Amino acid sequence: MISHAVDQVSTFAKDIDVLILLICGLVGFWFFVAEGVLFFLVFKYRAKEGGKAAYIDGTDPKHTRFISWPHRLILLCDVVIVVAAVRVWVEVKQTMPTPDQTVRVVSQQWSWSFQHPGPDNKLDTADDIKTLDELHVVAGQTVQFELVSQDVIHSFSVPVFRLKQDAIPGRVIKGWFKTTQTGSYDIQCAEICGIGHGAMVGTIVIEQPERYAEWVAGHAPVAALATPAPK
Amino acid sequence: MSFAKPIATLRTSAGLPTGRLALWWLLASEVVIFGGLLASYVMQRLGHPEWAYDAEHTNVWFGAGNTIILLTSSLSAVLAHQAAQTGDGKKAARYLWLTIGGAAWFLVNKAIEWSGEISHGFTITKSGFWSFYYTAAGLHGLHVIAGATAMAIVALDAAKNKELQRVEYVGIYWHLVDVIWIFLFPLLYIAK
Amino acid sequence: MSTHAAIEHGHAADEHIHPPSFYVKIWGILTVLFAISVAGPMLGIKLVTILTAFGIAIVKAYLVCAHFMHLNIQKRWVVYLELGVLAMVLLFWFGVAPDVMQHQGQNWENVAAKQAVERGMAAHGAAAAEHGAK
Amino acid sequence: MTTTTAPHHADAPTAEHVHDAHDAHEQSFFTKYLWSTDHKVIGFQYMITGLLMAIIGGYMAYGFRMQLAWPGEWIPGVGFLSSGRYNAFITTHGTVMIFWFAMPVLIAAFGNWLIPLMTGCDDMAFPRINRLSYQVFLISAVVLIGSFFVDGGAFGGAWTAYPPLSSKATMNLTPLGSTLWVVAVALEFVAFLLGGINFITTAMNARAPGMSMMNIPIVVWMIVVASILFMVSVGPLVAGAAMLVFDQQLGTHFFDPGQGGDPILWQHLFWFFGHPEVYVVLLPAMGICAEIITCNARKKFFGYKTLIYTVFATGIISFFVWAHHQFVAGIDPRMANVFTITTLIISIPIAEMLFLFIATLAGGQIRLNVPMLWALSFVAEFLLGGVTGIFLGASGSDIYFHDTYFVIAHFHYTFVPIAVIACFAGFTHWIPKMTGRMMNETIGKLHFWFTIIGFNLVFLPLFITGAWGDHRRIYNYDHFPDLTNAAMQDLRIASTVGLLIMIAAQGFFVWNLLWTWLKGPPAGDNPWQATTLEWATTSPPGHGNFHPMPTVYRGPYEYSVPGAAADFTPQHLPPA
Repeated sequence: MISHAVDQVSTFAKDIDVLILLICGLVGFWFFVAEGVLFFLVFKYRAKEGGKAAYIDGTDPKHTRFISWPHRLILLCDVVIVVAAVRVWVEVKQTMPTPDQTVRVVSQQWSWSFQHPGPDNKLDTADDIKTLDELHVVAGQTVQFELVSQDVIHSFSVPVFRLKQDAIPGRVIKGWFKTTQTGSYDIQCAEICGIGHGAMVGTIVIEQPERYAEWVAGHAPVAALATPAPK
Repeated sequence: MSFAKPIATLRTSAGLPTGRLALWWLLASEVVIFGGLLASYVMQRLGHPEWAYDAEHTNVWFGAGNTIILLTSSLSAVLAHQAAQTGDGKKAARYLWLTIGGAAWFLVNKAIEWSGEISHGFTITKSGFWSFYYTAAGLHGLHVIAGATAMAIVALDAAKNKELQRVEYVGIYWHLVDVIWIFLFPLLYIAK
Repeated sequence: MSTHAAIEHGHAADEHIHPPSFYVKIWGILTVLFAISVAGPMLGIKLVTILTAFGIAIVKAYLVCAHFMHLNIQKRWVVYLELGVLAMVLLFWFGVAPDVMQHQGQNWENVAAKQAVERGMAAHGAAAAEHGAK
Repeated sequence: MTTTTAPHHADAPTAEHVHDAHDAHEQSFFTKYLWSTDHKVIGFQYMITGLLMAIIGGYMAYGFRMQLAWPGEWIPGVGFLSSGRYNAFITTHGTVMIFWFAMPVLIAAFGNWLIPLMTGCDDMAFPRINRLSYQVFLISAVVLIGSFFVDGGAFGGAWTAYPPLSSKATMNLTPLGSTLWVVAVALEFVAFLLGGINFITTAMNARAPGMSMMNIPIVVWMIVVASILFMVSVGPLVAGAAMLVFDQQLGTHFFDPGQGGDPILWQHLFWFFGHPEVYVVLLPAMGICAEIITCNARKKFFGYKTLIYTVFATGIISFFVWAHHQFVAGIDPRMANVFTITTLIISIPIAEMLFLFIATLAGGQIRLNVPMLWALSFVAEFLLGGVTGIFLGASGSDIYFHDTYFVIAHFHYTFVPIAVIACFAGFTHWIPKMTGRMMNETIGKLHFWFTIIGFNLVFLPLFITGAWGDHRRIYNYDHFPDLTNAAMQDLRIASTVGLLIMIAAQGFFVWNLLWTWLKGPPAGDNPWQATTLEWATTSPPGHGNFHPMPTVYRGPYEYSVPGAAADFTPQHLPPA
């Protein structure tokens, strides 16, 4: 349903889509049952000439079972949804697989800057590649990101990954994703951050290892110059 | 224009006078306002051990003096209530004015204390502790002023033996102001 | 109506009148407690300070609420109302403390707060050392 | 005080006798309509102010929906919408619709009209505090509107006002607007705290003789529980508002991470209030619909006591779910699991309530008049709003849906039924009582159908754009390559067209009001043949409401009692 319009590019995108479908099925069922019963009752019991309504106070088990049984079933559905949702949540937000690469994502009004580990694959070394509004990662690799903000709250959202995490000034928040295919996609800011919020967009470029290596080789020594140094 | 009380005010379906009923709800809303502020303060304070150094600069003797003033003014407020119960409006009014005197003394102390602290550079922006210190004590101070004003209005009526039930209500409100200070005192002054 | 009978009954219970000496006695206890809570910190033991300061604050608040506000002879549900409201404050505290009181958690770290603590401790530590040397 | 007692007072209790004769004063226009302490007048004041504010909120919606459908174009009546103005529009739209439209209309206006009338007393317990509450409310509205005309313009940090964006003028660029916004909201809180205490006290203490707890009409219960929820949840945010204003104007650092503050603290303060707030407006709306559905189905409410207990349960659980608004907002991920569970638990009492509404219809004689259409559509539309909430309450799927248009569609499917549909339901049901004139059924049905069609056309497409990744609060999607495609733009345009239909449909409402004013037929005391106490007095009720004061003998929904002559048995009718 969602994958129709938005690609699934991370390993957990599928899990989130499945969860959404599961919820869709469960709540959709109850929605249509409830609407169906509502419209049926309105039609069946519309006022008729000389008719008299029943006198039911809703305490007789003969009547209340029509409510209590759906109720127990809803509770069951809730349990299923909680279990499914928590499983996905734990996978996306609470586990931290060993990363192939660590990047730093810095948000500020109103742009993204990224710190790539560079040829030595370590952050905070001299060969780090800093870029503005463009994040390069290797397809199929597990990437850990450290999310920070320079000023106000932003949100690192990559719809194709089904990933979203707010960046809080003063905090370092870690997360991960593992890409499944190449391409270039939007990174959007999903938390209002001032007048430029509507234009705060970045691009994530997912490349084959060779292309990525080329990009690293092309940018490593001189890339520092291209960085606007947002201090 | 004289104001005729509607029947609604005089009914007591819940079993206690309408004024006192409303007062308990008012107190409930005050409890969450101060509760929210103090909960925020306590969790920040526990997370920031360095605030203890700021707290050292508070003057325990001012805090202690104000505590005893409020405790005593609570006594005179409850004595005013007692006098009102026995129907002695004049005595109730006298006790209320005594309580208002306590409130005024409290505020004067506060003013001296604060101006001293501010002149030493401990302003509201100095650190997180001082921000909470001035905000919490300031909010409490506003309640002192509000309570004293209400007591003055009630005392004027009570002296004429009118609306004596209100003596109790302002008293209860005043005790709340006292209780809040009972917690503010250790939170802001003693815990270091 | 039975409710009306209950009202009359409730009224009678509220209108209990204590002599002034009763209130003065409560005030006396409050003053003694207050003195202890001020004296507690002078021992310089942190645990004693916390216990005397906050333990006594709770006792004092109880005395004021019960005897000055007359919550002890008020309708029961009034007490439950105020306690329930207080419980909501506690709920707020426990819901928020994991994020605000803690400076570190699963996959996140409040670097700014940690720095503020360090800065503050260092600055005051230096000041305290100076103070001690004098 | 004069004691001109009319003869029909004879059987009223003597203690209450002396006091219900203040209609003897001659009143000027000022004391009668503007400085009145009469609950009905104050109810009208709240209703009119709320509807005027809704026009402002609707104008904002018109402005930003037009911008989204045709980005960068000149908008008739608005002009060009820059990103700063766009942010101010969405912020004000959200704030106004919740605090200055939903709350004053559903709680204050209906609370003022209905509580004294339905509980059988002559006014609120504290009429002057009631008047003060409205005056504070009016000032708060003026302050909010005023923020559009100060230097820098109105606040544009969304209705959640997350700091540091809201606390630092260098970041939000609205140095005065943001403070005025906080002050306005805080004043509004004060107004509703005053009003809420009044509602609670009146309903608890001023009930007619014989009206036990379980004889109180559902809507009164709902407004009282809503007022309690509001009172308990708003406290921390009142303190938070003071802290935010100090951060803005005095330079404190409560929410400034650089100096030991914490922006997350505000989020918690806000949502600790913000989530119960949903139920604060939901409950009165459900109460209004419960009254209308029982009356027009000619049936007793199915499981009155169950409903009341369910309301209590909802109220309590609503305090335990707030952080589901913050799943991806930087809270500890472990906490999210707790809040997912509590959030899904709250679906149980809400589902129970809706089931009870539906069950009430079974076996009835349903009259599909205008109020009933609105009330039924409330249930039908709210169901969709309710079930889509599950996607957002479940932490796993919220990662994707958070802050997308899916959220917008979801909460508008709750808030529009609450604030618009239930408001019109209550309005059309009780306006005959409040004015003494019937509204026009045909115009009313036209108004109903066009509003409902417009409403669904606005928000159904937004579920889809949200699922396809549209983020909220973005003034122009042209900047986002993934979101710039013709299909999504068509959906955005459809949504805007829906809004235009919905706005145009309100012309029917204005027409109906004029029609009612000019040639509405007299309503009579009880046009709907309802059982609750407000229908026992004249339409409109005179000063003092009841002559004599009523006594209650039975529950509020004794419709179609077997053996009774009529199909309704009013509460105040002495047993044969």
